[in-house]
Amino acid sequence: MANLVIDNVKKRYGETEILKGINISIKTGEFLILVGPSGCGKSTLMNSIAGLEDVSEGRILIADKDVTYTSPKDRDIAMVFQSYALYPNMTVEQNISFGLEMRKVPKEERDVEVQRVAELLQISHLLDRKPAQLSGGQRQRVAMGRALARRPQLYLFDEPLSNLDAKLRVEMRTEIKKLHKKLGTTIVYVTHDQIEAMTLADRIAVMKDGQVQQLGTPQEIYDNPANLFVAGFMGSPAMNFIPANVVEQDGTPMLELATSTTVALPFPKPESLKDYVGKTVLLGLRPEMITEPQPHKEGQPFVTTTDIEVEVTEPMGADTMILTRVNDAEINCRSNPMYPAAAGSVIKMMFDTSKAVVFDQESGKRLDV
Amino acid sequence: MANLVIDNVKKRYGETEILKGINISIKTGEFLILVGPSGCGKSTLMNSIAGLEDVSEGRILIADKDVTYTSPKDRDIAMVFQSYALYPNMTVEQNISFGLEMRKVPKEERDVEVQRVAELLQISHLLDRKPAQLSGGQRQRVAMGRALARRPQLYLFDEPLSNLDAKLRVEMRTEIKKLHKKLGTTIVYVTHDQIEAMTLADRIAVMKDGQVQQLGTPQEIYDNPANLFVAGFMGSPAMNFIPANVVEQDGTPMLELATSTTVALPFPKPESLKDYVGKTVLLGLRPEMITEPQPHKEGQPFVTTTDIEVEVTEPMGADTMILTRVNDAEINCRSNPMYPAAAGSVIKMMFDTSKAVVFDQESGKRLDV
Amino acid sequence: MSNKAVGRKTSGLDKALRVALYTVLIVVAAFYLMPFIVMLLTSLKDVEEIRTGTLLSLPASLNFDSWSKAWSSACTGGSCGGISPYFMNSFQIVLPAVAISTLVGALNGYVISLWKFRGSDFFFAAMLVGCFIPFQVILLPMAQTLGWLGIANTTSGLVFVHVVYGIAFTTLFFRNFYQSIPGELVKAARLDGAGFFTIFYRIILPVSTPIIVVTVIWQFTQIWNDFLFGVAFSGFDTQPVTVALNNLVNTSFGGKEYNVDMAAAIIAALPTLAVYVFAGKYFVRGLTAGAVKG
Amino acid sequence: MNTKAANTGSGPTQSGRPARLSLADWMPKIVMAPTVIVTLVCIYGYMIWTAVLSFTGSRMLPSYNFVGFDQYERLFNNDRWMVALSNLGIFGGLFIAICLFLGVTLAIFLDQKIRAEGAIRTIYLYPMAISFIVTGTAWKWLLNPTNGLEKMMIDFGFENFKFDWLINPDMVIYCLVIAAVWQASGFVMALFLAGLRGVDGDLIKAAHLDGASTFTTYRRIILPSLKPVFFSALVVLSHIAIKSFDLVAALTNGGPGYASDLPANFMYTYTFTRSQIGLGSASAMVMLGCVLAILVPYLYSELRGKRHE
Amino acid sequence: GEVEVLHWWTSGGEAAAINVLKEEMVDAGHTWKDFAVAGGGGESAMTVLKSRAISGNPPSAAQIKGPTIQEWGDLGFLTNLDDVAEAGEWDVILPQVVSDTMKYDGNYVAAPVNVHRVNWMWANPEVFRKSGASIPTTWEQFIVEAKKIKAAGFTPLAHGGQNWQDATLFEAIALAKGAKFYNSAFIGLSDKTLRSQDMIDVFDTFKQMREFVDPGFSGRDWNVATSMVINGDAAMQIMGDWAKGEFTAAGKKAGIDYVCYPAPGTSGSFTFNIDSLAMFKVDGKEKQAAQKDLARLILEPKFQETFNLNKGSIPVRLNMPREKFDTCAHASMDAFLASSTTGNLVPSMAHGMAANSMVQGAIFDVVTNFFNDESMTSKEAVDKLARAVKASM
Ligand SMILES: Nc1ncnc2c1ncn2[C@@H]1O[C@H](COP(=O)(O)OP(=O)(O)OP(=O)(O)O)[C@@H](O)[C@H]1O
Ligand SMILES: Nc1ncnc2c1ncn2[C@@H]1O[C@H](COP(=O)(O)OP(=O)(O)OP(=O)(O)O)[C@@H](O)[C@H]1O
Ligand SMILES: [Mg+2]
Ligand SMILES: [Mg+2]
Repeated sequence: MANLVIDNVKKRYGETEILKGINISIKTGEFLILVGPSGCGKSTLMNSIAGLEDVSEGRILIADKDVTYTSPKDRDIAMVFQSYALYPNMTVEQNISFGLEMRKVPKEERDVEVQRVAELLQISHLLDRKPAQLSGGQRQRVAMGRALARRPQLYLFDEPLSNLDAKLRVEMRTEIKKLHKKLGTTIVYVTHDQIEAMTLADRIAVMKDGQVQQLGTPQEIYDNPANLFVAGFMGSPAMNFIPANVVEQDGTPMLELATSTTVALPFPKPESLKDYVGKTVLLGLRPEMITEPQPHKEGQPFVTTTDIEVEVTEPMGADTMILTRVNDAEINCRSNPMYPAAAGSVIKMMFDTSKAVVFDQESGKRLDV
Repeated sequence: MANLVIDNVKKRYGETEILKGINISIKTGEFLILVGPSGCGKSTLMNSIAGLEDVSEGRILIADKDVTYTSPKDRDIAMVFQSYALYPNMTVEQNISFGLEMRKVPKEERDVEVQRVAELLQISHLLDRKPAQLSGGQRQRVAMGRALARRPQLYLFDEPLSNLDAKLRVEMRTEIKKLHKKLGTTIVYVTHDQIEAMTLADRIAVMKDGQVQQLGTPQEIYDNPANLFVAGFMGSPAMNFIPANVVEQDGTPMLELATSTTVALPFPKPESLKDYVGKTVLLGLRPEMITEPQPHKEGQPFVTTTDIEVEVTEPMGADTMILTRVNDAEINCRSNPMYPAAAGSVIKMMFDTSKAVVFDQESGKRLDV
Repeated sequence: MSNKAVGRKTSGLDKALRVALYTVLIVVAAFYLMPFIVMLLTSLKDVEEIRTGTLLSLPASLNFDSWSKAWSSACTGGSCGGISPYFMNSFQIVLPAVAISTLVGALNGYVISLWKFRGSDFFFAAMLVGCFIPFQVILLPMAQTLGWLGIANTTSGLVFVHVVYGIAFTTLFFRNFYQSIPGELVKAARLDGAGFFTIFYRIILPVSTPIIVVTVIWQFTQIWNDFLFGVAFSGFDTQPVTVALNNLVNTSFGGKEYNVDMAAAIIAALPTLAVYVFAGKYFVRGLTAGAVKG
Repeated sequence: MNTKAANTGSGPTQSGRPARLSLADWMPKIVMAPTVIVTLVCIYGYMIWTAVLSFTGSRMLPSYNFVGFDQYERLFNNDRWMVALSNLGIFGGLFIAICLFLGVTLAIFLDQKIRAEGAIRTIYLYPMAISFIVTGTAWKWLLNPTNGLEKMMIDFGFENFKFDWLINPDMVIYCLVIAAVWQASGFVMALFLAGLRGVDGDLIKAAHLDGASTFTTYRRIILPSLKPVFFSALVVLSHIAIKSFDLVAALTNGGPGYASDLPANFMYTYTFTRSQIGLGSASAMVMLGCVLAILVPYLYSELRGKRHE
Repeated sequence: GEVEVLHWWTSGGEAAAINVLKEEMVDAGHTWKDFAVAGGGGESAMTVLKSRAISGNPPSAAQIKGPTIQEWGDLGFLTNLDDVAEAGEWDVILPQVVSDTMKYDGNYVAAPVNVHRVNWMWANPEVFRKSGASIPTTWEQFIVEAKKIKAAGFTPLAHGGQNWQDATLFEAIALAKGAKFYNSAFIGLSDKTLRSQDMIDVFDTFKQMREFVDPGFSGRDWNVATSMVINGDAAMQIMGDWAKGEFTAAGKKAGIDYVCYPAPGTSGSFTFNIDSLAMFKVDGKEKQAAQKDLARLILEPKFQETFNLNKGSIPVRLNMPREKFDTCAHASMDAFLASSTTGNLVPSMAHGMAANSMVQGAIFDVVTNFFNDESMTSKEAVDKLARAVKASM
């Protein structure tokens, strides 16, 4: 267990700078989740932490020791590779116990450990197989098992559950959470699964193009995105961005919305809109804040009900997404599957702006901070 | 474009039977999604359809022609491999255009096609790279591009989006949907993403242990699972299974629930419970059917409000999951993030049994069909 | 992955192709075998038959006299022990030389492809140039070097020479094979705490069998059949079997005993042939299958 | 593009790194060290030594009376050398091309799940095992116009069959090619077979699905990924071509006349038989120069291209 | 002490001969290390010798002959045998030509083993009889007779297309022009002689021989050619007296099954080829003693007799008992004695006795190439020869 400091780390491949000065510091026992669009440099950062890639500039500190030039095996890190990197010549069992063997753990202890991990990952029946004889998800679990068998200072997980089915993924997620609770090991974890990010992380780092856009708790990131990119990236379905004119009503700046009718929406921090009266800003509103009218919200502040025209509906099991157009922007609304919303019909929807955010249209900068 | 008939296909590796007689038939232009737990045989089935693995028994028909013994290249299929299988010595561009070249598409057309696909997949800037220089998600998109560049009779996609970020995944999903609409090609698609499954599929086949458990439209599968397995497998978070005694109230069988208090829940098809009075059945109730009290549902049939004790809460952005114990089973409830629910407190929750299902505890068979 | 890949093909065309394939293979095999058949037949004939018969005529009777003569009683120069006494010499040279050069080559290849350091590629290129130095020019300086080292005309000296001029090839083979091993494997093992040699021994060597086979075939053959170094750097009691064979072939007692020559040649080749047959089993497929995704 | 980038890929060291390195970090270099030393001394040292000798009038044993470029002048005034050099061109080119072609073809054929693969493989490989000291005799017989193949074919009834390359100064070099191909192509086959067996099965599947025929799959997918194997084979073959000494000595001994002489034989003869070490060294240097002129650009392009490509 | 002897006497008669020496050495209480390297007229053996010398580990004795002894002497590798020579009165028992070759700087450094006569012609009388030809004594006659033989369906001249065999034939033809011409051409290397009309004639005659060999001659070993004579496939072979070993081994009797004549036009001349063992400087008293014993034993009459009987050559010692030798050997001995006084005793160019190896090689190249190149004229050949010889001096 150790803290981790990534100090202005840069990484170049030839001319191209892949990491452009990453600064992250994690406390001992913290669970950090890295998210970001494909190709933004997450795996590269993980590799740099592990010492598998040289960093071109900057320092990495683990447990307050500068390990920038320490060889990987002395960093005491366990990692799940995005590409698995299983030892093809070893059985599943050997793959899992190899790391322990290298750390001179006695045979009996290793066996116990392998059994434990294999059960946890539900691969006990595969212990004698070679990687080539496994399915994709099974391979991924072996990769996972290899890391979990060890007790390092730091775990690095690079999309460890991406090829598992939903059910298994939930189970694994729970196991990881338990493990983290029990051992308190510092963990850095890359995932594309929003739910994984939200439920596992102590803090989330949102990356883009080799830079950290925002670093904060899941709730901060979700409710208080630092900029347009973070706002749009986190949350699934994504936040709706509606270009809206700022109009002044009774001295308070409001946001004008044209659906079937035109309404002005109130905004919790109207003062931040002062300078924009008469101009257009981007209003960020998550789909779950545009729902069928909910009686218990009725009358709350910042809740506005208006008509919209349904363009498409998308049933998703627990909810149905309703697509519509507001201020010429396509937006997603989330409704109860039983709320009648035929494509083409005009229905009532409730806009809840209590958690809305606004951005400058050009710069993408958040206005209401 | 063609229909696809999988007729009692079996596949053995040595002693182990991996596919135990699969029967699926898909109409021309249909979009079939295969789901199932890791290692259940999805990839094996895909490989068999493509002709990359010999089937041990059974027949495969494409466009009404028996192709069981036809070589892969004559089946006119494009496939995205779960393991990508990119040609390492070719650039991204060459990887994508290779299939076209093989089909003797002239150079200019190929170039146009590669451009189109690359733009669609947002990899235009990577065309000159070799696979080794790509990130995981970029590789996956190239694998995807290789299939999309072609216009085969049948597309096979084996977890084509698993390594992409949520935003990109939504975009890709939309593109696939558009493509399917436009071309009307028959598609078989493996995914672990429930939303993908629900939104893309014309029909879903749920597999387990080399057998098809249920084949039906997404809504059928979601609302009307054929058995305990399907019910538990589809939906995320998973359906709650609550062992409940069947008691008779006013001549109607009801399901008894012990939370903080004990209540009896009504059931839409009480007649199916007749034989079970006095016994215990498994009540299946999706998390979104156990919510904070929603005024607009109040008074509807099959809606019951009762107290529960919150064990843990899990904020997930749009919703918060509340874990509690009912009839000694741990269950998930879904509530609005703003509904106050501190761990350890007792709160009111609303159980909506209008879509509940019941299963035999031993056999897992659905009772209410 | 299983390689049963492409289905049971039963179409006529496929069948025809298959027949053609076998035909080609067999015809080519016949071409390869021809000199051997000539040698074998000759070794079984007696001198008179060789003189009178044609190349491919069958021997009148199976006659293994020449074989036993070649093995144990043919004379070369002052000694008449056949080529058998020299077998041991050859083995004493070949076994250590093959083992050392293969091991060193494997390690070098491993470093050059998976543990690159500044200059390692350049050095590799420089080393390859070494493959093209004609062995004849190094005879004299090498003799001098061996003299300095005090191992001139000894078995160790010969082993040294063969190792020195073998590692360029062994390194080349291994390096080029290791190019296709996913680098992630090494990364994973380093994180698991394995050191340089452990990774080599536990991860890399087990997937190297095909190339080990090729390297051993090459080195074994080269060293076993080497004449130039063998004759120039051996002592009178460490001469390898090729020197004996050469003496035997160039020795005649009124009319060449071709049958004995041929028998000796075949006998001398038996260890190498044994290596081919034995090693052939390890031409296996897909040792790295399932290692990485992508 | 970006080939340089991949370069920095897996290496643990790079410039600008502080000096505190553990033993483990030095391991790769330590392991390479003996090879480096040996290469420097026994290849480059001797090469330089040879270069120095080529500027001396050394005769039976090395001496250091420098004579400038005299030896080179003599060399290029020597008919036999010119013949040997052009022979090397013909022989080397044909030999390498045919061996590569045969090796690849046979390896691919053998890779088709052939029933008696082991036996056939050994048959292709065995010529390597038998020393040319004796095989030379067998080949001499076979190629001999009076009692070899020609006679056999005539006996079979092909009255007009004529095959007298061995005694025809213009054709004898092709006899060398035949025998050399016979001897070395099996090893090239083995080299490729080992390479083929290392190719990821999924790639082949992907290619089949893309509509590639087996032939195209080999040509476009498998063989390109065997580039390193080509490289190995080429080096080995060039090496054999250059030092084809035994072959010439056993089969033709340079004859008829010196029509089938190769530089290796020339050099050996002059250095050892004729006690003209200076001239022999000069010829060795020219030989090396020719090879390097062809090889270095190839080496460069080959080594620049990097892993996984 | 022990002696290590590097030699290339590996064929039947030679091996048996060397065993005699070996036994005598063993009887004298020494150890014999036999380092035999066969092939190529000692090319490989010379390579080995150089490599061993340069590594500082030369053998005690090595088979070296002719001018090469001087080259090794120049390099200071050879030991002084004067005390043995004095005790054995070598100066007395050896003819001058022989003892000169064995000395470097006036000191004996090598012990001679035998003398070969190279200008022999071996013939199968049966073939001559069948084709109605008679044994030629001049090259003109040879051509006439050879044509008859060829017409009768035999190969007139058994020959192997190796450069030293070509040279053997060539020097025999040259010798027919007289010893003076021969010496001037191959020892004096006189440009004038090399370019003379006589030389052109020699080449002309030589070229004609091409017609009389069979098509399969290329690269053939000399003993294979000899067996053609033995078997009655061919009529004649021009080869040194070592060919006799082949006849003997095949159970043929001189004068009956085969006959030996001097090569046409050279009956009064003798082309010699002397084998000798040169002694190298070695460390250790015992080794040196053994080495001296070896030198002594080589010139003992007993060894000389046995060895030469086996090898087909004649002893280097004068006045040896000759009853055990056959008629060909007798003829050889007589010619040796006679020619040494007339100046017709000449060193063999083809066997490296006349010129150093470089010149010899240059001559070989021209001769062998001429023989195989149908388009080259004798004029061109002569010019080439003169230039090649000049370049190699
Ligand atoms: N070569 C083999 N030998 C033996 N068993 C194998 C082999 N290949 C695959 N299997 C087994 O077959 C089963 C089905 O594999 P398959 O790859 O089809 O699973 P899958 O449904 O695609 O799983 P995933 O979702 O994890 O990719 C797995 O249990 C796997 O372990
Ligand atoms: N060897 C290389 N040469 C050049 N560029 C490279 C190389 N390896 C990776 N890259 C680039 O570096 C960037 C970051 O790659 P990285 O693997 O870190 O992405 P990632 O964030 O993990 O993406 P993903 O979510 O798709 O796995 C990518 O744009 C990739 O194309
Ligand atoms: Mg990544
Ligand atoms: Mg799969």
